[in-house]
Amino acid sequence: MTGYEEVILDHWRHPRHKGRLPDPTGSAIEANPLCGDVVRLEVRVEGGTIADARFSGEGCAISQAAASLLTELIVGKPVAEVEKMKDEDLLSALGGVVRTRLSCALLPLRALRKALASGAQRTSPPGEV
Amino acid sequence: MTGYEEVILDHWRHPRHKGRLPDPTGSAIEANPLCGDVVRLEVRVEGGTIADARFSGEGCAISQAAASLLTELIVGKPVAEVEKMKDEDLLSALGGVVRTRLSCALLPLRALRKALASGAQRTSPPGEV
Amino acid sequence: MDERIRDDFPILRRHEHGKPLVYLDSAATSMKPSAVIEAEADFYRESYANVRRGVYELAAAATDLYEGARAKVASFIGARPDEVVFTRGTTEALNLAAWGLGETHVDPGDEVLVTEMEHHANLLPWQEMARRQGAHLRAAAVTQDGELDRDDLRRKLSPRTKVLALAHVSNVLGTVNPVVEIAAEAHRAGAVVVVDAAQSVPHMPVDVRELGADLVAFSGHKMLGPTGIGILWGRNDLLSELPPLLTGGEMVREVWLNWATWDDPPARFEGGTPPIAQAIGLGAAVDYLRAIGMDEVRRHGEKLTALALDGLLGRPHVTVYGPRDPKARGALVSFALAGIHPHDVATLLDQEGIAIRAGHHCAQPLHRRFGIPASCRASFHVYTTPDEVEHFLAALDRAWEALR
Amino acid sequence: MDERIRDDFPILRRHEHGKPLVYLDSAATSMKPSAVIEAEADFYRESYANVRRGVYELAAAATDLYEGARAKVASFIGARPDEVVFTRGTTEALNLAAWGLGETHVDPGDEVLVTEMEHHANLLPWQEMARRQGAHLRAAAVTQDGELDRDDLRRKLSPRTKVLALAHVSNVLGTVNPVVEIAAEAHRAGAVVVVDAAQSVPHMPVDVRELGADLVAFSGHKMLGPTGIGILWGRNDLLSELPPLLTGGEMVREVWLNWATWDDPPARFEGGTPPIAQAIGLGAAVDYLRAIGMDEVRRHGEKLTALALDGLLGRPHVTVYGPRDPKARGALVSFALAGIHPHDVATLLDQEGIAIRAGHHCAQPLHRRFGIPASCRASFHVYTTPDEVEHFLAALDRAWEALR
Ligand SMILES: Cc1ncc(COP(=O)(O)O)c(C=O)c1O
Ligand SMILES: Cc1ncc(COP(=O)(O)O)c(C=O)c1O
Repeated sequence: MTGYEEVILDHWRHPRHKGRLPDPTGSAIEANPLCGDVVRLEVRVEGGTIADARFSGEGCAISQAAASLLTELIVGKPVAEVEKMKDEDLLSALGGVVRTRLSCALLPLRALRKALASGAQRTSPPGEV
Repeated sequence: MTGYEEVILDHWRHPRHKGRLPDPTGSAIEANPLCGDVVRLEVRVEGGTIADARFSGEGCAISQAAASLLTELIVGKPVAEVEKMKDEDLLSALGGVVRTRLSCALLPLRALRKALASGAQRTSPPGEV
Repeated sequence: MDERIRDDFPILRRHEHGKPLVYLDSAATSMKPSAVIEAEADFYRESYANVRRGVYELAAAATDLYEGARAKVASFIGARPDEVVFTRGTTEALNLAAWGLGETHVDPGDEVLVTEMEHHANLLPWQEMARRQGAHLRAAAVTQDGELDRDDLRRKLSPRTKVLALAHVSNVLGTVNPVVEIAAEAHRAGAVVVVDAAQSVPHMPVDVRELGADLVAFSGHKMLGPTGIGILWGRNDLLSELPPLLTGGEMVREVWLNWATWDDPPARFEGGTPPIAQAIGLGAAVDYLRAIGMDEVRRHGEKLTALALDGLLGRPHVTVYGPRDPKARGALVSFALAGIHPHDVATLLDQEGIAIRAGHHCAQPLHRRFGIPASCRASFHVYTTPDEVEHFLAALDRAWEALR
Repeated sequence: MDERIRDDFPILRRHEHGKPLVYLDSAATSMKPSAVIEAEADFYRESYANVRRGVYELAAAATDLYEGARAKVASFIGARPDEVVFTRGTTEALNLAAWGLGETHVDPGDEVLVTEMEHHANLLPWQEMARRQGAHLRAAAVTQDGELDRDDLRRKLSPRTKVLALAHVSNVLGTVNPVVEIAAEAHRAGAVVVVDAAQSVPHMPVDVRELGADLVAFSGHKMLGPTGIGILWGRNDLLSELPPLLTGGEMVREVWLNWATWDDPPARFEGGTPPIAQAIGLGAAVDYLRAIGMDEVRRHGEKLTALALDGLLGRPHVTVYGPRDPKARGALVSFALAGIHPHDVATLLDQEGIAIRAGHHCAQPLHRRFGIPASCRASFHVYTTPDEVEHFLAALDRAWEALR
């Protein structure tokens, strides 16, 4: 029995970058009230590059694995490049997701986009907010 | 083209007992607000017999013919006998009525039953009411 | 219109009293082509499931079909899918509109304006709403020719008028009301415009944006679709302001024991399991009508109406209600034979296999306006032929001979 | 249950992801036998017309079929036809009940009592009604075992309680509530009793008079019938007191521009063109269920539920919600796998062609009561086989292996 590609199972069993960032420059929470999935995504942007990222929250294997994979994909990348990331990019990195679960898989990406936007608006150092 | 048996057409074209009774012992109006049929039936009962009857009102050929035929059927008959008259008796005297129009055909009979009941309750001479 | 269309409608092979059925009551409800009947049946046979929430593939397939039907209906009327609410029919759609506008747009002392030619479905919900809100219901008059009295309407339209509700096409007079102009006037007065399009969308091209209305209601069963389905179209910003009429599952976000938050339109207005198969059947009906082309549907309706009008107006014992110009009419004609009750006419025609409607057609105030308790109505759709209209006129002569 | 029953349901020949479909979501909606699909299709093919008012034979034939369906449903639940109102579904039926009772039975300061286990369809209409009337909504608690807390219910039932609304069978817990006893208690307190029978009427013999309720709602689509049709049963004397929810054609006697008089029940509550074909399809579904026998339907449901319960309770990583005795349950089981989100379970099972539901099943407050965002649910009907349940249990083990 598959359906969950190895990459999803791997990230679900061994999440990367799970936890909180002490000093995020951007952060956002996205939730799906209908199934209870919640993902918080935090990033620290330094010199136009994503220096670090963390996710937390709870929910299904797909949303959690997608969050984990996403952090792995973005850390060390220029913000400009990450901002260009499309839904399909994440989905194919996950090895494909059944269509009934697309919203779970894309929840972390929605959170990331919000986090980057929140970071962009921040003009003062985070400690002072 | 038929559909309206000869007896219906005959009574529709040449209504019997149409008009008002000057001295009814019983009277009732029945109406079907949905098609606008209205029938007033008046009877004069003397010594347990229907001495005279009249109908008035307006509406379709079937209700008017049925009213006309009904007055013909009952005048001179003992009230006890008339009270036993069934829906089917009137319908078959009319030569049959299509089922979509039964309520038109039976409107006068409903008025007659009410008129007889109203007459029965009347204990004083009509003029005094 | 291609005569072979008739083969698509299985019921037209029916006989009544030994005669082939001539169905002239399409304004009450239209017949269904096999494509519609089979679309519904095939859905139950192959792809049935409840829509929305299901995680499994079959539910996704059913949801795609359901939402696909919404998209078809939307494009049919020039709208966006999120502006198309599935209801049981025009009646529910207008009740939803009246409820929602009452709760949000109408205060004590305000006015709601309808017309004398409305179907009960576009009158009673406004009566009830006006009563609930303490508002006044007014009605624009109808002229002796069966047209809307535009002056009277203008007189009754004021800044107090919060809603104007009117038929696009009268189901008795056939009158096509100039909704575009009237809606502009009403908007200038600050009123929301609600259009009962039950008799227009099935018979002519209707683009809701060109119409200029705010809310538009119509029924599936009059446009070759199944019973049990109808549409309320609304501008999304207006829909977003309205509360739901029916609450329950699938129209909410968060539910606590004592409060809940509504979902966005159109889901907000589709509480409970919707008429899923019926929506899909309606989608097939829309496909069928589009394949013919709504311009062609309209042309055909006009041709039949012209033929019927001509025949009826040429008979001195016949009174015709409504405009005399077929171009100013929907695909129906109401009439009466002098001194003969409409029900008798309908019964006599039925003996010849011809189905017309007799009664007040759910428009009692309009009939009262013309001083009659009832009228006869012959109405058409794509499967009606000129021969049938001729046959009807000849039978009408025999009815006249029989009863006059 | 005779295995040949499966041949009556064309959709059961469907494959999903290359595997035969195992449909275990009958509590959301049931599949349809050919007899139902064809009854609707044949109506459109042979006898279609609008009902009531038509003077011609075809309309009379259609009306006979429509009213015949009402009589079938009435006799199925031990009721009189004039007590059976056709609605779009349970949701509309409960909204109608809440609207009507609010207008006539509930004043400011009064109370309306529901339970924590209600489907949103039997919660939100009462929230809205309580808000409109200035009344208080209270909810009787559910025990950890998933049963109604009878003591809490008794505590919350008082002379201020004007309405008690509760499910006959919970769509999540499966719990069969002892409605007969509870209704008697509520009646002693002077409350009207409304029962959401969406999950009972399709699965067990229900006689509305024995139930002792005043109003009972259920849906056609969960009992092998079409979408777009449901029932509100009510004692005729109570129905006669209630105002309509939807106004329009066919539910009135006299209509003037400024007032109207309502027709008697059930017509009063069926404004507009009703779901005619769907009523006829529901009549065919009732015939089908009666031919099997509701005792047999119940027996079969109990057997499958026992099998599923047994299998689930025997797996230590599985939590089952609701009573452990299959006799105290409807034909469904909700559960969760430790540490695994219900949606993941459903998706993995879907890959094997097994359709179960995952989510809050339109019962958010109940899930909150158990501290979970969602649950899995397997549910059955006459076409479900013991083999399918075994297959489901085996697939569940594979899902557990894959994700734990
Ligand atoms: C207990 C219960 N009540 C009400 C409903 C709502 O029924 P419908 O969606 O058919 O209106 C359902 C089904 O979803 C249910 O299970
Ligand atoms: C103009 C008009 N409005 C409203 C309706 C009501 O439509 P429905 O019965 O489908 O709700 C009709 C049809 O009966 C109609 O002709």
